Parts: sequence; C-alpha cells; structure tokens
Amino acid sequence: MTVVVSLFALIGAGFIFIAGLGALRMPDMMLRMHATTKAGALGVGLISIGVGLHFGEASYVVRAIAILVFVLLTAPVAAHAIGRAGYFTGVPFWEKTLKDELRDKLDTKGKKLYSGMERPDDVDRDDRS
Amino acid sequence: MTLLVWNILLAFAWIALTGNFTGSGLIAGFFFGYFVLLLISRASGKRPTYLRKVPQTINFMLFYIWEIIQSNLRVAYEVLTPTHNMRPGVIGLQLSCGSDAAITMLANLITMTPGTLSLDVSSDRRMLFIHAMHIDDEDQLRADLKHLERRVMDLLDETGEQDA
Amino acid sequence: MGSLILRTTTRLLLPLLLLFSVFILLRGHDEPGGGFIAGLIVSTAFALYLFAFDVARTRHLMGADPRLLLGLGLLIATLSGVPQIFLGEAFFTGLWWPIEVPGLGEIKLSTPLVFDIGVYLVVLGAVMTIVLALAEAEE
Amino acid sequence: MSVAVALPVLIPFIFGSLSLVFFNSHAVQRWLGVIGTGLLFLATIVLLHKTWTDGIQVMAMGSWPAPFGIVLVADMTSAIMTLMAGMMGFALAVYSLPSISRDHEAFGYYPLMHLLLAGVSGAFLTGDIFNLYVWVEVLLVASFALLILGGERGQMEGAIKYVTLNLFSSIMLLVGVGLTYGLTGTLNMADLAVKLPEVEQQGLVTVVGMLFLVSFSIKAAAFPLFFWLPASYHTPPVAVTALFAALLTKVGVYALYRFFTLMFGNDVGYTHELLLWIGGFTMVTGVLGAAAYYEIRRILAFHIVSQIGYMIVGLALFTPMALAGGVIYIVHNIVAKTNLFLVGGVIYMMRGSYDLKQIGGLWKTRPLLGVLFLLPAMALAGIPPLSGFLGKYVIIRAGVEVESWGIVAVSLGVGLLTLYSMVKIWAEAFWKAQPEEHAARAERFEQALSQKSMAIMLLPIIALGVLAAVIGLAAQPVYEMALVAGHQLLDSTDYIEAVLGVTP
Amino acid sequence: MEPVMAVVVGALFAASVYMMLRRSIVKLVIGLILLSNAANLLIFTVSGLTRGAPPLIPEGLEVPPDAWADPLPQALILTAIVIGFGVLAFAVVLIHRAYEVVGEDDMDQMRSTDT
Amino acid sequence: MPEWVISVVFLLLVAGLIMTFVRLVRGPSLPDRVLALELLALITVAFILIYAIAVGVPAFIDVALVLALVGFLAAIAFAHFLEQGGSGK
Amino acid sequence: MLIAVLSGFILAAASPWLARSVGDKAGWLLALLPAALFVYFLGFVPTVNESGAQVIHYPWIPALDVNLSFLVDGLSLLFALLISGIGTFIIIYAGGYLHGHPHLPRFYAIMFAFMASMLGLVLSNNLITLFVFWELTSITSYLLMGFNHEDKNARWCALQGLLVTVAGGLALMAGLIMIGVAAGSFELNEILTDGDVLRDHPWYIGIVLLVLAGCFTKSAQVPTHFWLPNAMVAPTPVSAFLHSATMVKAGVYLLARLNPGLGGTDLWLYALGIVGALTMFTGSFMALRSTGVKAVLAYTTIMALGTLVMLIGIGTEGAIIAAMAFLLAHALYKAALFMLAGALDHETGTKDMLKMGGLRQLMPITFLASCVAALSLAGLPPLFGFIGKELMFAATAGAPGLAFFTTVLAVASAMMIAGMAAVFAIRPFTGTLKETPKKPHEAPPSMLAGPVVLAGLGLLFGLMGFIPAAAIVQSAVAAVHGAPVEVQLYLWHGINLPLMLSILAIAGGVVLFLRWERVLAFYRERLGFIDRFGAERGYEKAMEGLVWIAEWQTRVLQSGYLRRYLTITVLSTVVLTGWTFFGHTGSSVPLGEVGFTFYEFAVAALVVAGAIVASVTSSRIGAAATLGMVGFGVALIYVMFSAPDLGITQIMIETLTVILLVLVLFRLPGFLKLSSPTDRIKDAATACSLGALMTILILAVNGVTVTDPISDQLTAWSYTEAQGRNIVNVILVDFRALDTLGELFVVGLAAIGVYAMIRFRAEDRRQ
Ligand code: NA
Ligand code: NA
Repeated sequence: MTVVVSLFALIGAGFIFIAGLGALRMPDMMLRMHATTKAGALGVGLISIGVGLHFGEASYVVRAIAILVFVLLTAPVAAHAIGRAGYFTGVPFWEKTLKDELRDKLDTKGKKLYSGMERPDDVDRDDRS
Repeated sequence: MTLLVWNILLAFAWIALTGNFTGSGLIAGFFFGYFVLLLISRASGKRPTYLRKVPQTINFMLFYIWEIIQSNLRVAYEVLTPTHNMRPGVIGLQLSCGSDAAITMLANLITMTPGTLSLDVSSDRRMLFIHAMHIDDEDQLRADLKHLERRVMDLLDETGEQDA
Repeated sequence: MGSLILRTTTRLLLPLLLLFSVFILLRGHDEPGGGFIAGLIVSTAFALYLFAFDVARTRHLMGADPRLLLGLGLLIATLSGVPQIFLGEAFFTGLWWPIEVPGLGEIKLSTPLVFDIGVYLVVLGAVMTIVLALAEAEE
Repeated sequence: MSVAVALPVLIPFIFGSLSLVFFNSHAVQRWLGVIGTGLLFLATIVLLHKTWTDGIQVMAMGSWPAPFGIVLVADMTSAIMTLMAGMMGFALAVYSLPSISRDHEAFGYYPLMHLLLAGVSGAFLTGDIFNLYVWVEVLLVASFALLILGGERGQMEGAIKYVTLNLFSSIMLLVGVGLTYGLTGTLNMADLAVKLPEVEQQGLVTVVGMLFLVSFSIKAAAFPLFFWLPASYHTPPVAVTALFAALLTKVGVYALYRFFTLMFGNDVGYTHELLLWIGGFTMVTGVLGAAAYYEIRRILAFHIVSQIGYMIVGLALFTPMALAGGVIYIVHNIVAKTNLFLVGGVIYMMRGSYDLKQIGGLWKTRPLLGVLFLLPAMALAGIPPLSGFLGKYVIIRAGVEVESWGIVAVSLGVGLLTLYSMVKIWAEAFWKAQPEEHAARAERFEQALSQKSMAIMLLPIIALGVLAAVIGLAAQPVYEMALVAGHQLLDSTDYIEAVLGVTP
Repeated sequence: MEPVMAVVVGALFAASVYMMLRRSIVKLVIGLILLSNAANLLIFTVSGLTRGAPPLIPEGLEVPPDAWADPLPQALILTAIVIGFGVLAFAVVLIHRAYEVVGEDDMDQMRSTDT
Repeated sequence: MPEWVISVVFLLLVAGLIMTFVRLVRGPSLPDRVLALELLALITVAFILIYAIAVGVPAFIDVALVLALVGFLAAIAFAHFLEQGGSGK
Repeated sequence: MLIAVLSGFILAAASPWLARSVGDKAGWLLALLPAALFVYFLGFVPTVNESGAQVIHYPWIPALDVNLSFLVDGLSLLFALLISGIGTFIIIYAGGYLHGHPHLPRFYAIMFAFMASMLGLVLSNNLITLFVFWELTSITSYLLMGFNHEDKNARWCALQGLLVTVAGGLALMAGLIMIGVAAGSFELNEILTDGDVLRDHPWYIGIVLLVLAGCFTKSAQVPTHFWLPNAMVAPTPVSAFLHSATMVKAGVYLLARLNPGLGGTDLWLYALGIVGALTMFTGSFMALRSTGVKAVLAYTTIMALGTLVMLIGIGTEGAIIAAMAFLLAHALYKAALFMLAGALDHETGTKDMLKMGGLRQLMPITFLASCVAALSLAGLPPLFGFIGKELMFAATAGAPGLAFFTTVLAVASAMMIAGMAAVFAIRPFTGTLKETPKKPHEAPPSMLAGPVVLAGLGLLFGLMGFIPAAAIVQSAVAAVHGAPVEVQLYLWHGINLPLMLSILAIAGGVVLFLRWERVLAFYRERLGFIDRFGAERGYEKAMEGLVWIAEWQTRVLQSGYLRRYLTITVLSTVVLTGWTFFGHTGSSVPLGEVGFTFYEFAVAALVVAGAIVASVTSSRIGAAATLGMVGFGVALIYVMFSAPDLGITQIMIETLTVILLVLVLFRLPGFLKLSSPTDRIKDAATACSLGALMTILILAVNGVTVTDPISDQLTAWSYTEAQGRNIVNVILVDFRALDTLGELFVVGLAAIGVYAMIRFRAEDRRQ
C-alpha cells in the first residue's frame, strides 16, 4: 500500500510541477491555462486519492474523494471564467495562433455573444435562466 | 420527485462527509438536505432524473478520467519539450444539446480534455467557443468534440436539436 | 456575470456548499470547524451565487434580509449566555442536554451550540450585508 | 459572583442587537435607544454602589475560574468609569432624539451607539488583556461606523486617518498581548500581576510594557500620537463627537491606568517618568492646538488632547492622591467636555455654523444657554468651585507633595490657556453681536428649531451642567471614592485576591 | 523555525508599514491587510511552533496524546483574524468612498480636515 | 510513505509553487495573475494533503477540502472584476 | 456665617426674577441684602474687639483639607464692612445709573455673585476656600467688565483683566497649596500663629514669589498694572465697587492677611516695598495726564494700591497702622468719587473733563460731594485722607533700608495726586457751562445717596479719628501685624516730618493744578513713548506670540499628511521600545535553535517575497492577487504548525478579502508613483526599523520559557468539562465565549458601517 500511495503522491506532485512549469513557460495566457487547469487538477486529484488510500479510514477516504470531486468540478469553471474574461478584455494571443472564430461574434457593449446562427424571430433566450 | 432524489443524494453526501454510516446519520443527512433544498428551491430550475443513470454515470466517469489522463500527458509533453510545436486557435462548435446542464457539462468536460478549453457559449446557446492547442487537424478535433457531446447527451437523456 | 456555465455549475455547487457549511458548523466542537468557518463557507456560497446571477436573485434566494440575520444572530449569541443567570450560574456557563432521539442517537444540545449557531448567522449576515451592498452599488 | 458586573456589557449588546433586528423601524429604535441606555445607566449605578459597599465585584464568565476563563472585574476605578459610560450614553441618547437626522437613524445610528457603549463598558470591566483588545476593537469599529455616517468629504478624510492610526494602535496592543502571553503563559490581569514580576528577564517586561504604552497613548491621543483626533473629531454630527469625546480617549487613559498600576509597575522610575513627560507635552500641545482654531468643535477637540495630559500626569505622579486626582479629572472631563459639545450642537442648531467668526449674539437673546455654556466651560478651565477645579487641585497638590515642580507649572499654565480658549468661545459666540453677513442664516436656523427640540436637547445639558457643579460642591464623597480607587490601583492586593481568590 | 518566522514577521511588518506610507489610498489598505497578518503570525510564533500536533483530542482519549500545540494562541489568532477582516472590510469600503468624494487616489490631497 | 518520497514530493510542490509565484509576479495581464493564483490554491491543497501524510494527522485534510471548495472563488471574483470593466492596472 | 456669605449667590440666582417683578425701584429693594449684611458684620465688631478673632468652621472636603471655615478678625471684618457697606450704595446707585437698561436684572445677578465672592474671599480661613472665592471674583468681574459686550473694546479689556488676574491666580494657587503642605495645615488661623515654620521652610522663596505673583496681578502692581485702567470699560457702578473696596483690593488683603506668616523677611520687605512704591509713583504719574473722569480715578487707584503694598512690605507697626487707615480712607473717597464721576458721565454724556465746565449750578450736590471726596483724596485736613497720608509719610520715613526711596516716591506721588484731585473737583464745575452730548441736570437720589454718605463719612472719620480707630482699625492692624497694637488716629500730630512733607506735596499739587494744560502738553509731546513700550505692549506681544506659536505648532504637528502622522507614530514606537530594550534594560537577543525543513523555509520565503512584491508592484489588482498568495502562504504556515482551524479560517478570509477587494477596487485608479525616491528610502528605513524591532522582540520573548501556561488547564478541561474535542473551538465558544461574542459584534458593526457608507451615498444621489 505504501508503494501505491507513494506512486500517487509522486505522480500527482509531478503533474503539479508540470502545471507550474507550464504556467511559467507557455507562451500565452490561454496556453498557460491549458497547463494549469489540467495538470493542476489532475495532480491534486491523484494526491487526494493517495491520501485516501494512506489513511484508509472511511471518513477520510470520503473526504479525499470529495476533494477530488470538488477540484474536478471547479477547475474547469474557473478556467472558463478566467479564459472568457481574459479573452473579452483582449489579452493578446501567442503570435503562432492560427485562427479566432470568436473575434467577430462578440458585442462587448451589449454583453452579447453571437453564434452567427441567430434567426430573426429569436427571443432572447438568455432571459430564461 | 427530482427533489426527493436530490434529497437522498444530499443525505448520502452528508453521511459521506460525517463518516457516520448509520441510520441516524442518514436521517440527519436527509433532514439537513431537506432544509438545504427548501432554501435553494427558490432558485427554481429544471432537474433531470438521476436514479436510473447510475451505471451510465460510472461508465461515463471512467471514460472521463481516461480523457483527463490523456489530456495531461499531452500537456506535459508540450510543457516539458523545449520548443513549442503548438498550433493554437479558437474555434466555434455548433451545439446539438440545448439544456443548461448538458451544455455546462460538455463545456467543463471539454476544458478537462486534451488540448481544449471552453471559452464561452453564445448568447443563444447554439455555439460553444473553444480554445484548442492544436488545430492542425481541425476536422478530427471537431469530430472528437461531437463524440463527447453525444455521450453527454446520452447520459442526460437528450435527443438533440430540440428544446424550444 | 452572464455565463451559462458558471450559472449551471453554481446551481450544482450551492447545495453542496450549504450542506458542507452545516456539517462544518455542527462538528466544529470536535474537529476543525465551527460557527465561523461554517458561516464563512455559507457566505462564499451566496457570494458565488451573486457572481453567477445578480443581487436580486441572491436576495430572493437568501429569503431574509442579511441585516436581519445579523441582528438575530447577535441576539441569539448574546442570549445564549443569559438564562444561566437564573440558574444561579455565571453568564455563558455551558449547559448540556444530551437527548436520546430514537433513530438519531444522542444529540448534544448545548448553549455553546446555540452560541455557535448565532456565530454562524452573524457571519453570514455580516458578510452578505457587505457583499450585497457593494454589489448593489456596483449595479 | 456578581451579576452587576456583567450587565453593563450585556444590556447594550442586547439592545444593540434588538435595534438591528428592528433596523427599519426608526421609532422602535429611538425607544430602544432611550430605554437601553437608561437601563445601562441604572445598571452602572448599581454596580458602583455594590463596588463601593461590598468591594471589588467579579464575575467569571462561563463559570471558568480565573485565570483560565475571562473574568469581568469592577474595582472602584472600573465602576466609576462604567458609570460615566452609562451616564453619557443615556444623556446622549436623549440629546440625539431631536438632534440626529432621519438619515442617521436609517443607517444604524442607534445600534452603533449601543454597541459603542458595550465596547466601552467591556473595556472598563474586563480583567483579561486579550478580552480588552476585543472590546477596544468593538468600540473602535463602532466609532468608525459612527464617524462616517453622513458620508461627507471631511468625514471620509478624517476617518481614513482615524482608522489607520487607531488600527496601528490596535495592532500594537495585539502584539503586546501576544508577547505577554509568550512571557507568562497567561492573559488574566490579576494573574499577570502575580506572574510578570516572576519573569526572569524583567527588562523584557518593561519592553513589552512600552508597546502597551504606545498603543494606549495612541488611543488616549497623547503626545506625540494624537493626530487622528483633531483630524476627525469635528467631522461627524455633534452628538457623535460628544460620545467620542466622552468615552473613546478615556478607554486609552483607563487602560494606561490599569496596565501601569496593576501589571507593569515593576520599573516605575522609568515608565512613570516617561508618562510624566508624555503627560506634560500632551497638555501643552493640546492646549496650544486649541488656541490656533476658531471653530468650536475643533477647539474642543484639541482640548480633549490637552486634558488627557492631566489624566496621564495623575497616573505618572503615582501616589494615591495623584491617582485619585486623575480619576476625578477623568470623571470631570467626561461630564464637562461632553456638555460643551452638546452646547456647541445647540449653538449650531441656532446659528447654522460652528465658526466663531460667523456666529454671535447668543448672550443677548439666550441667557440660559449662556449660563449652560459657562458651567462646563468654566469647569473645564478649572474655575472653582466646579468639577475641574477639584481635579486640578488634587493633581497639583499631589505634584506639590512630591515636589514635581515642572509638571505643576505646566498644569497651571495650561489651565490659563484653557480658560483663554473657553473665553474665546464665550466672547465670540455669546458676547459679540451676530455678524450681519451671516444673520440671515442664523435666523433661518433659529426659526427651524422647535421649542420641543430645544427643550429635549437642553435636558441633558442642564443635567450635566448641574452635575459639574455638584461634583465640585459635593466633593467630599467624590474624593473619597476616587481615593479608594487610587488606593486600589496602587496596591493590587485586593484586586488579585478578588479575582484569583488567593492573597499574593 | 522560530528565528526564521521572526524574520518573516519582521518583513511583513516592514512591508506593511512601507505600504501604508505611500500616498496611494489603495496601498494604504493593502498595508493594513499585511499588518494584521503580521500581528497574527507574531502571536503564533511567539507562543512556540509545534509540528504536526494540532490541539484535537482523538476519540477515546480525554487529552491529546504527547505534546500538542498550544490551543489558546490559536483561538486568539482566530478571533484576531476575524476582527481583522471586519476592520478590513470597513477600511476597503472607506477608501473607496474617500476616493469617490475626493476624486483622487492620493492621501496628500486629503488634508482638508486638519488645516 | 518513505522519507525520501516525502522529500521529493515536497521538492516538486515547492518548485511548482515558486514557478507559479514567478508567473504571478510577472503577469503580464491580470488573467495571467489570476490563473497563477488559482494554481497556487491547487498546489496549496496538494501541499496540505502531503503534509497530512507526512505528519500523520488526517485532520489537515479538512483544510484542503475547504480550500478545494472555495479556492476557485477568487478566480470567479477576478473574472467578474474584469468583465465589469476593470483594467487590472 | 455660611448663609451670610452664600446669601449673595442665592440672591444672584433670584435677582433677575426679583428685578423683573419689582421693576423700576428694584435697586432699593435689593440693596437691603448688603445693608443687612453690613449690620450683621457690624454685630461682630464688639465681639472681635473683646475676644479676638472668631473662627467659624463648616466641613466641605475635609479629606482634602478644604473647609468652609471663616476667620472673623479685624482685617476681615474691615473688608467685610466695606464690601457690604459700599455694596449697599452701589446697588442703589446701579438702579439709577442703569435705569431702563434691558440687562439690568442680569447685572444685579452678576453683581451679587461678585459681592458674595468678595465676602467669601476676605472671610475665608481656609487657603483653598479663599482661592475658590478669589477665582470667582476674577470670573464675575470679567462678566461685569464685559457688561457692554457688543463693544469690541469692552470684550478685549475684559479678557485682558481676566487673563492677567487668573494668570496670577494660578501662581497663587500653587503658592497656597505649598503653604498648606509646608505648614501642615490649610487653616489660616493655624498657619499664621507660627510664621517661622514657613519662613524657615526650603520652599519659602518659592511660596513668596508665587503668592506675590497672585497678589500683584490682582492688585495691579507694576508691571501688570495696565489691565486696571482698561477695566474702566465696565459700567461705573462696577468700577466704583471694584476699585474702592473689592477686587483690586483682594491682592492687598491677601498680602496683609499673610503678613504674619510670610512677612518680616528681607525678601518680603524689598519685593513689596519696591514694587509698591514704583506702582504708587506710576499710578500718580499716569493719573496726571488723564482727562477722563474715570481714567483719573483708575490711576489714582493704582497709586493707592501701590501705597498699600509698599506699606505692608515696610511692615513696621506704624506702616501697618498707616496701611489700614489709608485703606479705609481710600475706600470711602474712591467709591464716592467713582459714583460722582458716573453721575457726571451719566448726566453729560461724556467722560472727558476737558469737555465739561460750569456744572456747579446745575449739579450742586454733586459738586459739593466731589469737593469733599477729592479733598480726602488729595490728603487735606480735616478729612480722613489726610490722616492716612500723614501716617504713610511717617512710615516711609521709617522704612528699614528703603526710607529714602519710598519717601521720595511718596511725596512725588502725593503732589501729583493732589493736583489731579483739584482738577477733578474743580474743572468740571467751574468756568462757563460747556455744551455736552446730554443736557445735564442733577442726578437722581439713587445716584447721590452713596457719594454723599461716603464723602460725609470721610469727613466724620477725619474729625473724629477715634471712632474708626477703636471700632475696627486697631483690630485690623493687630490681625495684620500678628500681635495687638494700640492705634490712635489724630489729625494733628504736631509739627513733624510728615507734616512738612504734606505741605510740600500740597504745594506741589497746587502748582500742577494751575499748570495742568502745560502738563498735558508735556505728556503728549515728550512722553508718548510710554504707550509704545509700556507693559501693555508686552501683554499684547505675549498674546500675539501665543497665537503664533499655537499656529506654528499646529502647522507642524497637525499637518494633515497621514504619512507624516504614521511616520511619527511608527518611529515613536520603535524609539521608545528600542531604547527600552537596548538602552534602558540592556536586554539581549538569544538566537534559538534554527531548525527547519526546506519546504517550511520555502513557504516562509514565498510569504516574504509576496509581501515585498505586493509593496513594490505598480499593478493594483496585481497587488491584490499577490496578497492572496501571501494569504495562502500564511495558511500553510498555520497548517504546518498544527493549527488547522486557523488554516481554514485564513483561507476563507483570504477568499472573502479577494472578493471584497475585487468588488471595491475596480472603480479605483491605478497606482501613481507619487513619492520621491528620497521619500521612499526614508519610508523604507522607517518600515524596516519597525520590522527589525518586531523580529528582535519575538526572538527575545521566545528565549523565555513558560512553565505552566493557562492553556494546559484548558486542554485538560476541554473534553472532561466542556465536552469538546476541538480545543480551539471549545475555547472559542466556551472558555472565551466573551471574546467571540465581542468579535461577532465587530464583524456586525463593520457590516453596518459598510452598509451605511454605501447606501448613505445612494440616498444622497437620489436627492
Ligand atoms: Na516564550
Ligand atoms: Na474568538
């Protein structure tokens, strides 16, 4: 069991290291986010599994799982929020970025994002939520 | 009905948190879950049914974990190699699913899977904008994403192109 | 923030956070936690809801005006220590009523628990008073 | 166990909470304001009576015996200070009824007032140094909120300075508490009185004492740390300023008294010499500051600083008589200074300005107000037989007895300058004819002031004015109480025995 | 570790005071936040640092096993943290309002009440 | 868990912390800082979990749990700030 | 006795109402009180003469040696009689003089308060009680001087009088307390029985100087004499009362009173003798150039006060007799003259003697009374003033060590006074009738009763000197001298030195009267510099200096710069604590064991780095983000050192702080680099000094081992007594619930404050 736990811990820490490295050296904000969101979440997830295994007792296992779930649940939302905000505020892309299909769909003043597929009789479906 | 399911789920969450796997723990969990639901039922919204989804859910989770691991290996590769071979870009993905839950789930899954990151959904919910690390092969990427969408829709009982 | 993704996730997270806060409140006497931390957690839950939706909906969700919660919480916390004086004990002397409830096991009702519930309400009321006022000013 | 010692804290807490619950009903809040402060006043009278007749009052909160839990303790000093808090609270609640605007009521004036009083009473009564920090924060944050009610530019600017410097003070207090715990492993004041002298590195005790000295000197607005007070005190409505003037700095002074008698009395030759210098400079800079201004509230605000100096000198001289003099001076100052602010508020209601250059003619038309101004003003200037003279006499006599000539000279000189300031207000606001160019506004304000409002505002003014005279005239019992307070401060045996139940 | 923490606390105090001495009201608030953190850490450090022994009593025992971290400073700091937060919330909004009425993020322009 | 594993794990985590910190300081845009902060929260969760193992105190898991639950809120708040028109300068 | 003294205060409170309800003739009614008092005090005369001083004792603040004890002996009785007697006429007179004045009731009130204070002053046996009344006379006389308060000059003069006398009064207070402490008693009858205790005490010089400061200012001795003429802005009844029997005589009274205890030394002799003589001369000299009816009298008052002080200083038996006789004479004629001057002023509408003339026919009684009173002032037989002056010359001639000096000045003064007395009595009444602002006719009876009676008494006492001698002067002298003295007062002592000096003085006076226009011209042309360099200039400069210093100090200290306030505050902390640490106690810094793991160190370093970055970054929101990092770092530290609750709380608070900052900061502008590099270096030094101090304090305190912290007991009770396993939480909700309760209120208060700040503004906007 110790070996398994150690493995989880080591791999998890390794991913976190990668996340940190990615945050440091990826060329633009979006790409950094690819690194931090995925590697970071996975790293923490692995470590929390390791913790669950290490302590073994049910209540701790459940808590470790809870951490895993929370991280997997919240990390993409955070990434989405930051990415969206970064994009909307015009954080520059890496120069090797190939295309941007969103650029002309955004109406920052009306706070609307168009799909380019609107029908003329569309009601504003945003009101429904 | 859905509320009841929610309540039961919360009760289980409770005993999980407390580590008190007894009848009293369940009742207490049910009790507190009930109050929580009472409170948030003000923010009304549609709830999908869950019960029969359990096996499907487990299946899906395994798939998803695999995706995450894949995604990470790819990122790790990009991060660790000294030169960047990425060809990033933002693409718009036309959506088939229409419910909030499905869209959200899809968006979050996309974020956690290889080289893609959900930016936002268009105001009319027909388009999901995604930032991808590699759009060299855009068609393959779109196909993968549509596949993921299908799995989500199955899980959530959606038939596609409806919801109006 | 007009984000569908955030809104949907928030709807999912909110009950979890609320439940978690109650959990943290009740077990604080024996393990890390307590009224403060629980109050802070529930506050962040509503703050999250605020970011995802808006002030009006958050107020509606909370039901009571946070200033009322604040006042009630303070009153509960203060009064939890007062009746002891009629038993000839000092203010804030802890009183314990272990109650055997069929199916629930022993529940330790106590004045410190009442006090902690007051703490919980105060923290919630105060933080939300501040946050909502700020958000309203912003809107 | 004494119930009386906890009530001055619990009553304002309960009424403050109730006021919050009834946040939107101003009428209820007003009633709660008067009833709550009235009950508080009663409770503090009872407490003083019990302390006077039965000795030091103690309650161990939660029944946890000292030094393990928090105790509330009332010796004579605490009881007297608490009584002043109750009295001022009640007086100001009444005064507030007509003088506080609807807006202020709508944004929490009454709950803030209750909670400020709770903080002040708590600070006076607690027997635990960390608990003191908590009370200080309660009253501080209450005062922050009261200070900004109204939202004008001056209030904001003053508040920033007030908040910043007071926070620094609180942090130093917190640091001091932390270090004291690190030195002794206890927080209870009586226990500290026993344990601090047992610390091997006595030097460190004095060093930690310096942090408390700095912290409380800031709170007390002593030289050279008083900047926050003149920068902010004249900005809020006068009832608020009066409340602050009455009680806030006194908490700092009280804490200095408590700390540098009970706990940090190990190096008196050093600490109290320092206090003497601080006191002297505080008196002089404060009174000179007042001489520079022509605005009633600013003059009065700077005088607070000056009079803090007298109180510190009472502590610094460190004899029973000097300490008694200090206590009397505190009481006197609370009564007189509060009253002056209240009179200032009435002047404003009748003239629309606090600027001496814009107002006048009050003696001609309002002789009663003139007398009501003269009472506290002359008391403040130490004119006999009013309250201030008693305080001044006792302190100066104590100074003479220990041959501390410098401080005697300074005290006397400052008395003269105080008189100068008071007479300045008198000559300008009362004697001088109303300046023509501001007559229209004065008339407008006078007409807007209803008889009923005026009568309600005059009630506390008359009561406090009479009190200033009574303290001076019925000085024997006042001095006897103060002397007992002085003895208790100087010899902590009774205090320690009452709290810890052991004779040191 | 205590000497290291002593330096950390010193650095936090220095940084906070330096921030508070800037003309910007925003920096002033940041300084206040750091100050309160510094004081809390000071109490934490000065009452002794203990590794891996939180003051919790395990099931079945009546006191913690072995040496445990002093719970009292922790309770004090907890109180101080929360108080600090309350004060901070007030201060943050205060500078915000001050900026609105004065129109500048410059403390040196805020002198009308003294002179 | 062997001592050396603990050390290596901490080494990796600390390295991650430092690199993230550099990104936090360097920015250059606010979203960059925010994602760094978000990652810092994650690393802190991991750090606490490993520490719980290292000292054998499971009570610390609760700290990690709370952080995992609320850590992303800061990111949401900043995003909100940016969308309200904050410049980040 | 208590009632007698305090009745004035009671009547003061009642008089506005009385005056209003009685109306026009209220003065006559109200005068009944002083008249009754006069009779009451008269009743003491036989007792005192037969059995000596009476002490009447009422305890007031016995614990502080303050009692309402009264000493009735010749001296106090003399003063009490003068106060109540003259007071009676003053009240009557005021009713006429201020007839129809809207504030007459108020005037009566203050007047009675003043009178009562004066009585209290002269009758007090207790030093402190005496001082209480002393101060009350200053305050009430201030109100009287400023009675015409809409006149700027009146306010200014009143303030001057107040400040000068109160300044002296404060010195006196110190002096009196020192006497009490030195003598071991605050009761005059006890102190004065053994003066050597004081004279041999090391504080003696200090006591004398302080007492003199009080008495000299009150009695307008040079160089503080200037306030007295300015006090003429008061209505005439006030001047008449203040200058004849009260207020300015208080200083003289006290010197006389303390003479047995403090007198008889060289210090006393020279201080009083020289200052008194100079004052006497100055008063006369200034009187000679005055043209205002009241100004003349004011300066002659200064002369008289100087004379009395000089005589008390000389202190021989003869000098004391002279002093008491002179005092009595002066009181009688001065009160009369002032009331007459007031009558002239009241009837003609001017105070300038040069503008009056030929009033003899229109105001015959005034003229007659003026003549009699002025003759007494001039010191001509057969008036009582002559006796006083003769005795004075005798005393100066016999003054030990100061004979020549005092005698020359006395004769010179007497000449000038004689001249001015003639001017006063003759100029306005003779010659042709001049046009005056008001049409003059004889004053009403209320205004003539006093002058006539008092001038008549001057004549009566001159002719029959044995009456005052036996009745009161002898016992007064005994009181001042400290031993029984036989006193006989005669007009004729045979041809001796005093008589020659008198003749010389009167002759000189006649010359000055005849050449008065030339004298005035001389003053105008040659002596104008006196006004520019006189003591009054000194007062003005002092006041300007005070305001200047006050404004300078306020500019420097209360500069409005928060940064400066904070710098001073921080440096005060560092200097005070640092000096105590290194300089005073010489404490040392033990460097304990520096054991740590690399990850602990890394976290610590990151916290420091974060703090530094936050303080130097130019991005506002970047600073907020960095702060978040510091917060996480601190949370980690809490976790690493066994504080899970703290870790959680820190994380939660950090998150909320970020939310808060974000909600607030987005409207604020970015950082501007505003301070100069020099400023930044200075600030960094200030900041680092505090940081270093804190580091040192931690290290030092860590070196102290605590054996039994109270938390051991809390830990033991946590589960067994308080039923909780999380000790921190048990402390929070049980052991120290009160802390937590307080903290809740802090949070609640902050929330209300924030709410009010934000919403109050919103309300503003709406309006
Ligand atoms: Na220690
Ligand atoms: Na607490």
